[in-house]
This record gives sequence, C-alpha cells and structure tokens, in this order.
Amino acid sequence: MTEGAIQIREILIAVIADMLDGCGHVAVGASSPVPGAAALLAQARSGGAMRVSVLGSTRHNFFTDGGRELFDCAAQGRIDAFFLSGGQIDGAGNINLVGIGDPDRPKVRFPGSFGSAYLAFMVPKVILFREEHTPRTLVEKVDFVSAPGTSDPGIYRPGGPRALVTGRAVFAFSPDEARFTLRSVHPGETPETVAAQTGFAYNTPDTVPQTPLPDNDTLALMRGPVARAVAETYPGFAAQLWGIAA
Amino acid sequence: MTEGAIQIREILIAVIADMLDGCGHVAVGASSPVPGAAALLAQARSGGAMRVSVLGSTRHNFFTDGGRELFDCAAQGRIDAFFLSGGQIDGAGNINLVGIGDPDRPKVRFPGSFGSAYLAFMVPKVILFREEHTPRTLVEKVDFVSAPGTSDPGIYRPGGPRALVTGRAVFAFSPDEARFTLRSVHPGETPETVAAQTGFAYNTPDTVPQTPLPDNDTLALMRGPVARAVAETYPGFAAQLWGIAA
Amino acid sequence: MTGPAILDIADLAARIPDGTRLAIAPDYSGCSMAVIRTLLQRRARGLRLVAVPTAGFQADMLIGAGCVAEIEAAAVSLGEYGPAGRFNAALRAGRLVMRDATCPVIHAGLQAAEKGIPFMPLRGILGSDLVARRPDWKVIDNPYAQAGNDPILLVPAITPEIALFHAPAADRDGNVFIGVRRELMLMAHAARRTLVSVERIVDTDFLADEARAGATIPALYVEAIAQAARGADPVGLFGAYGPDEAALADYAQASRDDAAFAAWLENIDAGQMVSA
Amino acid sequence: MTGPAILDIADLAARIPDGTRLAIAPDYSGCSMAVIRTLLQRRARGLRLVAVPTAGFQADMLIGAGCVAEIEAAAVSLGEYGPAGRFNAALRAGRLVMRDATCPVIHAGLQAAEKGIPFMPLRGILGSDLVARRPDWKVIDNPYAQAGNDPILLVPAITPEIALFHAPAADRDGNVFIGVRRELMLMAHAARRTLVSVERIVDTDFLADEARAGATIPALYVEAIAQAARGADPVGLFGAYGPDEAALADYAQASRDDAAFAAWLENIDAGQMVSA
Repeated sequence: MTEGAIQIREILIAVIADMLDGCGHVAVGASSPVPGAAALLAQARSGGAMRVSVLGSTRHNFFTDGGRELFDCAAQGRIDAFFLSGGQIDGAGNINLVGIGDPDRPKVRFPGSFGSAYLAFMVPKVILFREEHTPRTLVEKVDFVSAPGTSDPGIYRPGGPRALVTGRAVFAFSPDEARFTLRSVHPGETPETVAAQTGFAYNTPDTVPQTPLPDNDTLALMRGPVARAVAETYPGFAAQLWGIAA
Repeated sequence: MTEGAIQIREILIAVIADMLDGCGHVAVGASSPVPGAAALLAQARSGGAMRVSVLGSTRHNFFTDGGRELFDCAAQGRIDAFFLSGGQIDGAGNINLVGIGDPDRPKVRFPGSFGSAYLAFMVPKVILFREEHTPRTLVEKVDFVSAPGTSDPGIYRPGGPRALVTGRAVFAFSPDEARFTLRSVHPGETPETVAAQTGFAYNTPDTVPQTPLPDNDTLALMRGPVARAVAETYPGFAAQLWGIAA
Repeated sequence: MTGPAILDIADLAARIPDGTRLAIAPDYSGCSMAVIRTLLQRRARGLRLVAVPTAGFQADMLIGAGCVAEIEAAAVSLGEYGPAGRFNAALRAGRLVMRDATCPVIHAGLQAAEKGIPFMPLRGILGSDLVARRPDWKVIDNPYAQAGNDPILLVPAITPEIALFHAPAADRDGNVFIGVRRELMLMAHAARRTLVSVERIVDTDFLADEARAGATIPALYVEAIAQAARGADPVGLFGAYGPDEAALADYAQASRDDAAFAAWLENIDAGQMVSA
Repeated sequence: MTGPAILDIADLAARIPDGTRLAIAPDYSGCSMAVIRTLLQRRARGLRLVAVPTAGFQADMLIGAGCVAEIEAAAVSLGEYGPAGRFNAALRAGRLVMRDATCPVIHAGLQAAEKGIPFMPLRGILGSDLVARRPDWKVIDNPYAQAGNDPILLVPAITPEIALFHAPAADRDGNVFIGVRRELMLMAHAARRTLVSVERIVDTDFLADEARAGATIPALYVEAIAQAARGADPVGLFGAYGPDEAALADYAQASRDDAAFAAWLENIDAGQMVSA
C-alpha cells in the first residue's frame, strides 16, 4: 500500500493531521471523511494522548447525553479542534451554510447552519475545510453568515477559525486581521493559480512553499491502521481512496 | 387487622388520601411516611389511575434523569400534589425550614429549604403536613420564609398550599385571603383546644365537624395491601403503626 | 397503575392532528417511519415540524406530500444521499416557512421547556445572520458580567405539542428504552404529549433492570405506544438495523423531481413501505 | 487512547487540595466515603462544599473535623438519623459559612456550568428569604413576558473545581457506570475535574454495551479513578449494598456532642472504617 502514488486527499489528510498534533480531543462531524481520517491519523501518532469523537460513528463516539452533549462539551472547553465547511466561505472567515438569495425564497438552498454558529465560537481550533476551491465557494462576502469568522472584542469567544484547507492550498487565519494568509500550495498549483480561483483577498507572503507531502512513515501509517479505522466509519471513502473494505 | 382501634395516624392517612382523590400523579418526599402512606392508599383506591412517586424508594420511583427530574417534572405540570412541612408554619402559609434567629449564627437551625421554595410554586395541590401542632410550630410569622404561602398577582405561580394537616386538625388554605380556615378537628379536640395550640389567626366557621374516621373498607385497604406497600418504603413506620414487617 | 395506551400504528398516527407542532428525531436517532407513512397517506396538513436538531427523510417526505406548513431546524438534508429535494423545491416556491436555527439552540429550547422556564441563555451565535431572522431570539447584557457589556443570546423554550419517535423496545408498563439516544428523552420531557412506536414490547420491567433503567424514558411521559417491527425502515434504528441504502438512494433521486416524487407517493398511497 | 489514571484511594484523595470547591453526592447517591475518610485523616482545610443538592454524613464529618470553610446546600441533615450535629454546632458557633439554596437552584447552576452559560433562569422561589441572602441570585423582568412585568430569578453557574463520588463500577478505559443516578453525570460535566472511586474495575467496555452505555459517564470527563470495595460504607451504594444502620446511628449520636465526635475522629485517625 505504501508504494502507490501519493493522492491529493492523502496530502490533505496529512496536512490537517499536522495541525491537530498536541490536541487532547478532536471532534469530527458526520460526513466529513477527510477531516475524520486526519483526526484518526493524528490520534495514531499521539501515542494514546488524543481522543477523537466522530459523530455518527458507533466506535468513535463517546457521548452518552444525547445530541446536546457535543455542544455542551465544547462550551466546557473539552473539545480542542473541530471542522467546519460552507457552501460559501469568505475572506473574513465567515461561512454560509444557509443559501444564496432571499432566504425565504432562495435561489440556492444549502442544508442549514447545523452547529456552526456555536462551535465556531467555542472550539479553540476550528479548521475550515472545503475541497472545491473556486470563486463560487471562496467568495468576497458570503450571502448569509451562518457563523462569523471574527467577533467584536467584547463578545465572549474562546475559539474560532484558525486555518482553511482546500483542494488547492492551505491558508492560516488571523482573527485580529480578520484575514487569511496563504501558507502553502498543493502540488500542481502556484500562488497565481490559487489566486485566480479565490474570490476573496488574502495575504501572500514573498515565498509560498509547496504543501509538504506525507513522508513514508506517515504514508505507511495512513494506508495501514488508519485506513482500516477510517473504513469502519467512512466505508465508501476508504474504498475509493485506498481500495479497502471495512 | 381491621379490628384494632383506629389510631390517630390512620385518621391522618385517610384524611390526606381523601384530598388526593382524582390526582394523576402524587409525589412524596423522602422521610414522609404519613403522606407516603396516604398517597399509596389513594393510589390503591384509584383503580390504577394514580401514579405515586416516592423519593428515596426504589420501587415507587419512576425518575431516570437524576435529582433534577422531580423539579423539572413539577415545572412541566406533571405533578398534581406534593407535601411540604416546616420547622415553623405561619398563618399566611409560609414555611420555615432554615432556622430561628440570625441565619449566620442561628439559635436553632433546621436542615434547610430542600425543594420547598420551588415546589410550593409549581405543584397545584401542596398539602402542608406537620404532626406537632403547638404554638412553637404553628406561629404567627415564621422567622425565615423558605417558601412563601402566597405571591403577588404578577408572579408566575401555578401552585401553592391548599391545606394543612396536623395532629389536631385539618385546615383549608385560601391563597386569595392568604389565610387558613379550620375545616375539622380530630377526635379528642375541639375548636377551642385547637385554637389554644395554634400561634396564628385563622377563620373558624360556625360549625366545625370532627375529622371523619376511615370507614371499614378504607381501614381494611389501609391495614392490608397499603400497609404492605408502605412497609417496603417505610419499614420502621409500618412496624410501629401496624406491627408488620416489609 | 395505568400506563400508556397500547395502540396499532394507525391509531397512534390518528392522535396527531393536522396543524400539530410535532418534534421529530434526526435520521441517526429513532425515526418513526411507520407513523410518517400513515401521515403521508392521510395527507396530514399544516404540520409545524421541530427537528431535533436536524431533519432528513421524514421531513422531506412530509414536505413533498404537502403536510408541512413550517419547519424549525438547524439543517434539512439527506446527509450522504445529498440535498433534501422536496424541502429545497418547497422553499424555492415559497410554499414552506423555514425557521433556520443552529443545533444547540434547539437543544437549549427543549431544555427550557423541560425545565418550565421561558428562555435559556446561550453563548456564541451573535453576529450570525440567523439572529436577525429570528425575532424570537433576543440579545441582553449578561447580568453576571464582571465588567463592561457582555451581550448574550436568549432563546425561547420550544414546547412541541407532540414528540414522535421510534425506539428499540417498550416494556408492558410503557417504559421506553432509548440507550444513548438521550435526545429522545429530552423530546419526551419537553413535549406536552409523546407518541412512540417500538420494535417490540417486552415483559421485562426496564425500570427494575439496573443496567437499563438509566437509559429508559419512564411511562409517565408517554401517552401511547404502538408496536411496529422495522418501524424505522428505511432510515434504520440504532442498535437494531442499519439503513436500507438502496431505498434511501431511490428516495433521494425521487425527491429531486416533481414527477418522480409523485410516483413515489403513489406507491406509499398504495400501501408500499416507505422504502418502496 | 489514554484514559483516566487508575490510582489507589490515598493518591485519589491527594488530588484534592485544601480550599477546593468540591461537589459531593447526596447520601442516597454515590458517596465516596473512602476518600472522605482520607480527607478527615489529613485534616483537609478550607473546603468549599457544593452539595448536590443536599448533604448528610460526608459534610457533617468534614465540618466536624474542621475541613470545611463553606457549604452551599439545599439542606444538611442526617435524614432519618436526625439533625447534622456538627453542621449545627459549627453554624451556631459562627465557624461555617452556609450558603442556603433550594434543590432546583443547585441542579440549574450545575446545568449552567454544563452548558457553559453564566446563568440559568428558574421559576418559583421569588418571595423566599433565600433570595435576599443570596446576592449572587438576581431577579430580572422576563424578556419573553406576554404583557406586564413578569419577574424571574436568575441563578449563576456552579462550576465545582472537583466532583467527587463513588460508583458501582468503571471499565478499564475509565468509563463509569452510574445507572439512574444521573446527578453524578451532571456533576462530572459541570466540574472542571472529576475523581471517582468505584466498587470494581471490570474488563467490559461499558460504551460498547448497548444496555449500559446510556447510563455511563464517558472517560472523557474523568480525571482519575480508584477501586474501593464497599467504598460507600456506611451510607451505602445504590444497587449494591444498603446503609449500615448501626454505624449511622452511632455517628448521628457522636455528631451531637463535642467529646463524642472527638472520640469518633480519633478512631478514624487510628485507621478505623468511617463507620467505626
């Protein structure tokens, strides 16, 4: 398994896992296989120090107090990292999960805000993840703010977005500036190709490295025990990416 | 068992049970054997229509959401009757479960208010019960209001005290008047002997009947199946009153 | 004592009047698809759904059949099966009132109803456009702020008229075992009335079973139950059976097209399983 | 993953510093008498107890030994064994700060901590003298009132530094089974740290046990556990063993007299069971 060419999603998994190192408890929403795989990879590397809660999983779900527990647990400060996505994400870190046009008669309707308006405030390290990186998804200003990227200083907000990972690049987010900074571009991309596909303005340092590829140890771990753990929770994803069944 | 002389506590049990007829759900606090026995008697007569929750009982406790559930359940309007007592009870229906003198350095300290300050508001039919009927327990004004007998019209209050049962007499309570009315006196008492032992003023109708004695059917029920049910929860009480073991 | 009525599914469904404010479980918890099918066949009208806290197949089916006037939800989606087609179509056509929320608001609103309080404060959420669209959410200054202004959101109690869900088992007294799916207990506490379908009715007294009692809704909160084996088909039931993936994919397909949905609903009317 | 530390009782007790705001279970729930005995022997100082929501033997013993600066409780009593003698004596002597509450306020305060909110509203209670003596309780006008003024009480979050209790069993991962004693889960959610003694540590994974999972506190909330067979003696443990009535009556007697209590405490120091 370690011999195959490195796939883009493996790069995404590895780069997100790096962001999670040192977290004590990472929670992952349902239907988030790339972040889920990243969390399970980071856990495998943590020597048992990291707890991973995957909503919708039976095996990786430690909650026993009903649907509210994830949110209460976050408010208690017991969740260190979480992932959010958006139908639209803008340059101020706002995400839109509601739709485009008048919400009462939308042109495009997304599913809804889920817990984003809450978890974006409560979890210290929120990682925004959206594979589709186009001017359609990464917009100057979202049509509807499901969760704001930043808040006024007087607002209680222990957490917020810290990074954005897409199919093309990795950005860091500065809450003080309310602005992203390009950190790396994935293989096949340049700062220029990324800029052309991004609808919002952001900081670009003088040198932007390529997103690091997972090393052989990481690949072996990912394609071995982590892939098997992923397959339990995201069978379709694991089959497609690694050709393995649960 | 039905042949023995009627005991005063059997009269109390029967008169309280009469007050509970028609209730769907009666809750009883721990260490309240007379009200508990009355609730079990009323339940036995209800043809299965009455639910009785006895706190501290394993068999008659239907709560599965922890200590808060009794209170939440009452706030939901699902408890029709409850019992409260007091180290002092005054003529306005106030009860004192905290103490006498400066609460920071009390002359006499009672255990504390328990849930009285809440349940006295939430439960439609609160029955005050105190066997000791003396000027020491039934006072003009309590030293400390654990739970007020009445509230201003603007205060949300679906419940409150409706009666007071003591070892000497039965009173009804009018929330509009914030005042008790003597309803009956137990065998051996007269309106005058009751008045002499009561520290607060109350209404006395022209004719005050004797508290009715339980009839033979009630006695048979009480001394039979009800006594056995009581013994499961209050073994000491059942042994003392009816000489039966659990 | 007298416990909940034990009915058949038709009689259970008949206890849900048109116009009911009806709390339903999310797809991953206990969905009473057996009752939903009956509501579809009846063409229930004017339901005001409360999703706890998100909705999927149940809501989309009911919306498609014209049963729903309004839905409060943190999201409506068929999850990995894609968008909720009937929901989206109804919204685009202006035929449905969507009260957009976020998950913890719905949990907190139900907890407020459970505690008999008019509102509950919640951190976060401020600055979301959700707040502007919910006049029933209020912002106050936290009376417990140490210094300066500290705005905090208040959300109102959510008191469904009826909570409807499906659970693995009830005992003869009407106590309902729910395992870790504690949102079902919250629904039962918060709603004025609770109707439950179950896979089976057993003779064991759950409240006397030391292991299960703590994960059981006492009969006190349950108005009526009905037995419906595989009553959560096709979405599946925790601890019992998984989703019928082919049926869910078929439905997702049908939901995205008026004619296909109409054909799907005809099958329901003809007495097919929800999954047909 | 790394679960809670598994310690002996002495090391578990050593994690409770003097001055801790310590939540303890009521007598009918899970009292860690084994840890309490260690705290007595150590003559812990300055504990600020939170009774959930009432206290009995544990609190009276600790107060008698001078371990307690303050207690928040809806009541302190030895129940059917009578008044809490050391509590009463300490109050009369002005040696103890009693923060009188009422049961639902303590539950609501812990729920506020569980939800990370600064306060919780509660109905009732207005007009009780408790309100005047609790400046941390506030009355506001209900922002959701339909018409006119509608005063409602707010109570602050109660966030214990440590929750301490005894439970029937933990599994090897540190998940703790609590059955219907759900206030123990609330304590664990609300407190910053949770220390638990258990009758036994078993190999079964409670979270994988469909019957028990819903009545289990996940290890996530538990810092450390210690095994202590009959660790709730003499008050007894739900589902396991009853109270030692003779020992409780003896203690109740001793609690009402300085010299008798001093003798009782000497026995504790000499390593007797709490019940001695």
